[in-house]
Amino acid sequence: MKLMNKVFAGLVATGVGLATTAAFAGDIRVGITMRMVSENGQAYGQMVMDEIKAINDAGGINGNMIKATLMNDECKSDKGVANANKLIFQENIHLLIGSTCSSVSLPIVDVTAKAGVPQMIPHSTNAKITQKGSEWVFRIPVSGRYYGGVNAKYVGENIGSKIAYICAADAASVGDCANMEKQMRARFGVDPAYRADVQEKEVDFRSHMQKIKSMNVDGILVAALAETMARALIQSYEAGIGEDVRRIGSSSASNAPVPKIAGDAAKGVFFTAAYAAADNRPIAKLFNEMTRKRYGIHAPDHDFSQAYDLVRIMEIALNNADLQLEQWSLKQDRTAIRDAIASVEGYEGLASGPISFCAAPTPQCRDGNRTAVLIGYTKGGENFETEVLARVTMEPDFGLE
Amino acid sequence: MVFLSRIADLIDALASRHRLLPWLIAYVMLLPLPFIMSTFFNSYLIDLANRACLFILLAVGLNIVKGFCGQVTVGHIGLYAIGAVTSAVLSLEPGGFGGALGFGLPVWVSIPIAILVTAFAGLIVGLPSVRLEGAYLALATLGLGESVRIFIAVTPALGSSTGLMMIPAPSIGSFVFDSFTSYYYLVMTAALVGIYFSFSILRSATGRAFQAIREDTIAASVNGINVIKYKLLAFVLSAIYAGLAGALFAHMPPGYLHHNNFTVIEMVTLLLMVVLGGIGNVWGGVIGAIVVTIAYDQTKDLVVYFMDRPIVVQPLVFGLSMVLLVLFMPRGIGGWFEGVLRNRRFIKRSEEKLGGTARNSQS
Amino acid sequence: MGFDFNSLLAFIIFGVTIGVVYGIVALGISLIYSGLDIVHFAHGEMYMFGAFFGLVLAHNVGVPYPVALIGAMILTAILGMLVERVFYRRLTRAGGGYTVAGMGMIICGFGMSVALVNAAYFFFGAEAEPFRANLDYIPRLTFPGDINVPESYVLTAIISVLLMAGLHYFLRHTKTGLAVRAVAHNKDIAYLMGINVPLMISLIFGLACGLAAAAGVLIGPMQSVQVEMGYLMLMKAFAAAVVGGFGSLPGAILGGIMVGIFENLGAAYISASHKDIYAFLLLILVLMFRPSGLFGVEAKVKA
Amino acid sequence: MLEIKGVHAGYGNLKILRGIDMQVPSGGIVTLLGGNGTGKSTLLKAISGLIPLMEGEIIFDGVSVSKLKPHERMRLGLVQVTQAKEAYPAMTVEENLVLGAYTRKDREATKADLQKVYDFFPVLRERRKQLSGTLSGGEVQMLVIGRGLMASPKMLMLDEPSAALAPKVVLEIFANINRIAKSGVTVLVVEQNVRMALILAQYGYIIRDGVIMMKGEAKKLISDPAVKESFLGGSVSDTTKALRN
Amino acid sequence: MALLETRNLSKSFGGLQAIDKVSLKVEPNTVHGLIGPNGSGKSTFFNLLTGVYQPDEGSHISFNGIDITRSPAHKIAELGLARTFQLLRLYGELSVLDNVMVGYHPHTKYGPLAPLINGAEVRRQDKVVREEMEELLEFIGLAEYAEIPAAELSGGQRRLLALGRAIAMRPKMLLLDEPGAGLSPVNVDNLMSTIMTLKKRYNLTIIVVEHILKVVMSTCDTISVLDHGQKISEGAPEFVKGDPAVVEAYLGREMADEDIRAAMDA
Repeated sequence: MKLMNKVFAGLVATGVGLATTAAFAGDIRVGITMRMVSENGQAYGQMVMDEIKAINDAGGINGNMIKATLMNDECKSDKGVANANKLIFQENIHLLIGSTCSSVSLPIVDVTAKAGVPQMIPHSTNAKITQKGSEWVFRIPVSGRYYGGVNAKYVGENIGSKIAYICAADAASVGDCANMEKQMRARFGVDPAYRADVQEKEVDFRSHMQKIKSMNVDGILVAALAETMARALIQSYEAGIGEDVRRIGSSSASNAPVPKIAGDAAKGVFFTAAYAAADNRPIAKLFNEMTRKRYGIHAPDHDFSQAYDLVRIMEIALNNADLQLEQWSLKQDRTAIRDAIASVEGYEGLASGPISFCAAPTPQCRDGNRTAVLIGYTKGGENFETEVLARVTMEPDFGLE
Repeated sequence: MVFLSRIADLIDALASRHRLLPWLIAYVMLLPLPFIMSTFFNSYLIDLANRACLFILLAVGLNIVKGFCGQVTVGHIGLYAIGAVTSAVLSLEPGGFGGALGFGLPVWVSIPIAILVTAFAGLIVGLPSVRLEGAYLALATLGLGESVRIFIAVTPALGSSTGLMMIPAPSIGSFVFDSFTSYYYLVMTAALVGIYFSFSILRSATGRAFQAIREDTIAASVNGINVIKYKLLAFVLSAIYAGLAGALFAHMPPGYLHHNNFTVIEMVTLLLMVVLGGIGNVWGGVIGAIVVTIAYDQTKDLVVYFMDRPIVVQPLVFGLSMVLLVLFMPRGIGGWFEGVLRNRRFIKRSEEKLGGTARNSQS
Repeated sequence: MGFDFNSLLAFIIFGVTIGVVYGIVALGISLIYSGLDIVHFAHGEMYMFGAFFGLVLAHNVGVPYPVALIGAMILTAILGMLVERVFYRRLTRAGGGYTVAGMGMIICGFGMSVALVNAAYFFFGAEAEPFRANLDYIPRLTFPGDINVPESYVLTAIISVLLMAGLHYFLRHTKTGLAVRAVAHNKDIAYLMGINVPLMISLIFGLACGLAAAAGVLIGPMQSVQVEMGYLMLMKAFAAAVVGGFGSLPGAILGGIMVGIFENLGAAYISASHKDIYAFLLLILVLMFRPSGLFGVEAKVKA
Repeated sequence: MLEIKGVHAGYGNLKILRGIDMQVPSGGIVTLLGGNGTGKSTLLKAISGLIPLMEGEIIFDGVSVSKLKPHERMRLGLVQVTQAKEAYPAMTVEENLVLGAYTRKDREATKADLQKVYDFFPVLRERRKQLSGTLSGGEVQMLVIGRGLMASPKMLMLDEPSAALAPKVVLEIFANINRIAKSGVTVLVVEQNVRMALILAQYGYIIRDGVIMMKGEAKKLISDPAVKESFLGGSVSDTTKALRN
Repeated sequence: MALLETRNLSKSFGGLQAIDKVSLKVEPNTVHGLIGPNGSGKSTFFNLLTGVYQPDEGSHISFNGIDITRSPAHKIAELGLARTFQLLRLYGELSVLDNVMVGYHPHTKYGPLAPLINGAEVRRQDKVVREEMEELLEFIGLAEYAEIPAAELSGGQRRLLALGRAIAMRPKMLLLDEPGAGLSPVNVDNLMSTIMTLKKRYNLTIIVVEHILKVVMSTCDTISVLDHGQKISEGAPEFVKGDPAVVEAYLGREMADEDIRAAMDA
């Protein structure tokens, strides 16, 4: 009893103590908040930290070290906002990286806009993030509004227009579904042959598959997070829907768990993403090799490539920015970094196409990556293989009303 | 111990002047907190204090139904969600940015309506308590709370997976409560008033009726307490607290709500606060809320490497501490606190009686 | 959507096949409740651990699927007994005897659930893992109306029936089973009968956790195995246990099947995105209007 | 057979027994008398081990059993028959009886004992497939006694066998207890029915407020006016006399 | 007019007829004894009177001229029918003072939400009640334990507190369920004198269930005897004492000790 009291008193004391650690001058402080509970989430976080360490080891940015602080937001908006506040007001960061979940990035956009801190989005595709009109937000991944268009175009031209939709209730998939539906209607004038809104972590799709089976559709769009999508794919075969009906994935199909869990059911699935491991460019091959070795994964998905690109763009911007890095210059430095990121143009990294930003706080300027790759699985399982079907660059204001 | 006693004596002395005096002094003492924090530490701590205040409201409210009245409810977070979402939806602009429902009411109107709606929801959550108790009640309320969350999660009008965003902050004239400091005055006042009312209830016939129901339902009914009425009242009162906390959470900048802020994990956190503070003890809930909020904040970047895998240990520690608390400190910090005060009162009374002719009791 | 009997039949069959799994988990919850008066809020985690034990045995050790099933049941049973011995027993003894449910037990159960999930992160990681089992020796059923029931579901149904029959035989026709029932009804008298009550309590807990593990291993090949899989199953199993009558063992299975059918029909004919709510809805309706459950005999509802 | 030395016991902080000394000699019947809430059930629980001792010692058959668990004490032959309402209502009569022999490993002898119990209480044989919840009060009392016998006890402790039974049935039950004692089992009967118990037993103890108030040979106790004086839960005629004195 | 009257009061649990058509009248300002062997239905009878159990069809209970057959327990309590429990059922965690203040609850003049709306009035009234209750505690001799949780009292003190809690309800009628159980003879005498004083002081009508016949015989004006749920005798103590039906219920056939012994040996 007494002991417990002491323990808690100690906890409180340490809390206050930690809170007083003052930020010191001379470092470029970067705060990262992401979902650290999944294995991939941890790997991205690890990679961002590793890449920053590599920059530091190579002498830093103009001689200044980058001090990165990583926090877990568990993909929960209240925790993400608390992280952002803590990083901004306690750690006095110059730049915020986060978050991996759209539902966390959305509120953080308002936080950074108000506090005047540049924010780089590593992996959130929800189109609304950049539509809020914040001067401070920069999206590295491809916005969901582009994906829908690319998917619709390819599907309508190559597969057919009678498509069944299975849409899970997570933020990204809902957007993917809606965008695809909108584009199919706009381009080909068709409505979904069947549409099922299922729960975010649905496990049983058999009744939907049974219905779809009797409809003779041309293709099935499964928009869901990786594990959920994998289950749906397996169950579509179990229900007896033949291979001639194409399975279309949402952008999460790029994540490794899909082929790993779905196994043979992943074969023939195609989807749009921002990076293909089957990319033949030397830089891509090097990157594949690097992630394979460092993080023990079979092939990096687009989350990895986007995180990598993010660090590179950050490096370019920081190098270009005129930073004072004194206690008094925080506000000025943040603005300088923002402007430096906004002036990055035509960055050719791992991503599908060049990434460019501009100064206006509009989606056209801040959705820097507009090139989606159409990727198909040729083999499922742990050692999955992919092929690049096409590469499409969209107009900046595509998908905006 | 002696120190505690001194403070208690001091408070008694103040209260004998005027009963609101200690509260006013507490309020005045809390007023400069944001300035102290932002001057000597950093302004993030104000944000932390704001969240702690919301949790104080929640914990104190939960204590009414759980601590005073002894009804095992696991659906409190659902009420919090109802309060938050109702107020948000009412105050959002119609056809606004998020694609959610909106009525464009002023915040000062939407908050009271949200509290009323939550109170009504509390009545519904409380209904099973008329027939059920213990584990059955826990299951029923858990079901209701989770249903609320899932319902929000799948209904686009209530935000569904994208969440409700750009919820306006409260404002008076041109002054907007959108900074940490201004919001602090809002939530701190709410929390302090909440604590005060919680004490008012506890120290009235209503509070005694609640506790009698907790201790022995049958004896309570035979003592003339309308058990059903008071049980429902406890649920409604705690729902009012939850509704207020929820509404204040919704309008707190950046004004964003997502259904995963209301999961069972949050409910468990709330339980931990109440247990740590001591069930049935008002200050216990307050202490629990503060301690857990700070501990949670300070341990969130604690990572341990296990088999070359970075592991966020906080949830594990948190779960274990909950189990250990129940096992080894079931009355929590507040229980210990209460014991000290009670001894003090007993000693005081005995001293007064010393030499008196109190008839000795039997056996 | 048009209505036809074939698809209705299909939905019912799907409901039954998933429902039996709910039923097995509910069976364990019911067993613990009737035996120890504990509502075990960490039972979903036992199910999850069971699935992972099975996965490790089948993939990493390489034993055949049925062996993995039995192995996982034994390992999880041991884990369950450990948890009961180290934690729950302390709490129950403090209340005098083995029966003090109430708040402490519920909070302890939740805390245990959180702790176990996060302990599982340490060992198994957060990623979903596929559970591949060679089930070629199981027939694949095809019902009229072109309804396929894959091997894994057939196997689940068979094993569930076997487990239930086994449990029934154990409880009704063996001396130890008799002792378990005696302990479930009244610990003090069981003590006076010379029954080693603490041992029996461990046995009850072990049995219940073993059943949960069986459900985990069975559901592995149908879905993937993931650390967070326990919570939702727990909710469904609670619903099943309550619908069937808390503490009633055949009721648990029937309740599971009812929940399975109910939520499948709801998903098919009302709205698929509200699927999880249907189970809760059933749970709440049953609790409000018939707290003793649809098949239950006795429920601990106040007079 | 059973020796209780200075036993203090209770629940939690509440001490109910305050120094009990008692002997039950081998063979024969001893009765423990007391009203509601005097501590006699607590004493029984302490003897059978359901509650721990705070102080004192219990020696059974020459062995100190103070630290043993209830099931271990039972294996030594110290068997308590619970109150009639504590049969297992959801089990059949035969299952109840088999449960009584739970600790025994000798199957053949157990089976023989089952028949013996049925011979002893023929009504139980008639109802062996019935759930015990459907039996009448007297039958349940026979069932729990039979269940106690199934353990092949050296000593049998009975907790209020006359409770809530019609006078005629009580007589029958007591006659059976007498027969059991004659077959060589030591019997301790805890009772509120003073007169009947003192007629049945050879020796009596009277407990009040957690201490033994009075003890002595049953024949002497039954005619002792002090018993009638002090024992206020007696029969009407006893009390009437007490009032007239 | 009788203060309390039951007609054909019945209650069965499953197949067991716990109370079987009991009709009873209790006159004001009397002490009415209720006796009977263990399990004869005395406690069930109290539970029916106070609304803890609902009686079966055809039963009728009226109190002070008001039909309370189906009234909920709290309504009955508000009408002025208070009781104690055999197992006391004190509010263990609450202080002694709070226990009696809960007893006062039916007479609380402010509504349940008043603490939120009109705190001053609540405090003013509570102060009055508290003083009154402290006086009561003083009277039953528990004043110095006022702040102690009820669970920490000794057995005898708890019995007094249970009594105090019932008295705090300002009842017209008090039902005492085995008030003397577990007390030593001296304490029983004390308790009875306390009860009689209370009766005079608060002008009470009392029904007492008691095992200790001495208590019943010496204090009651009328005694009713229950056996197997039926009323088998009623009247003045002297009459009941001599009623053969009562003797039968308690003793079985009038048999000599020797005959019983012979029957046991058979």
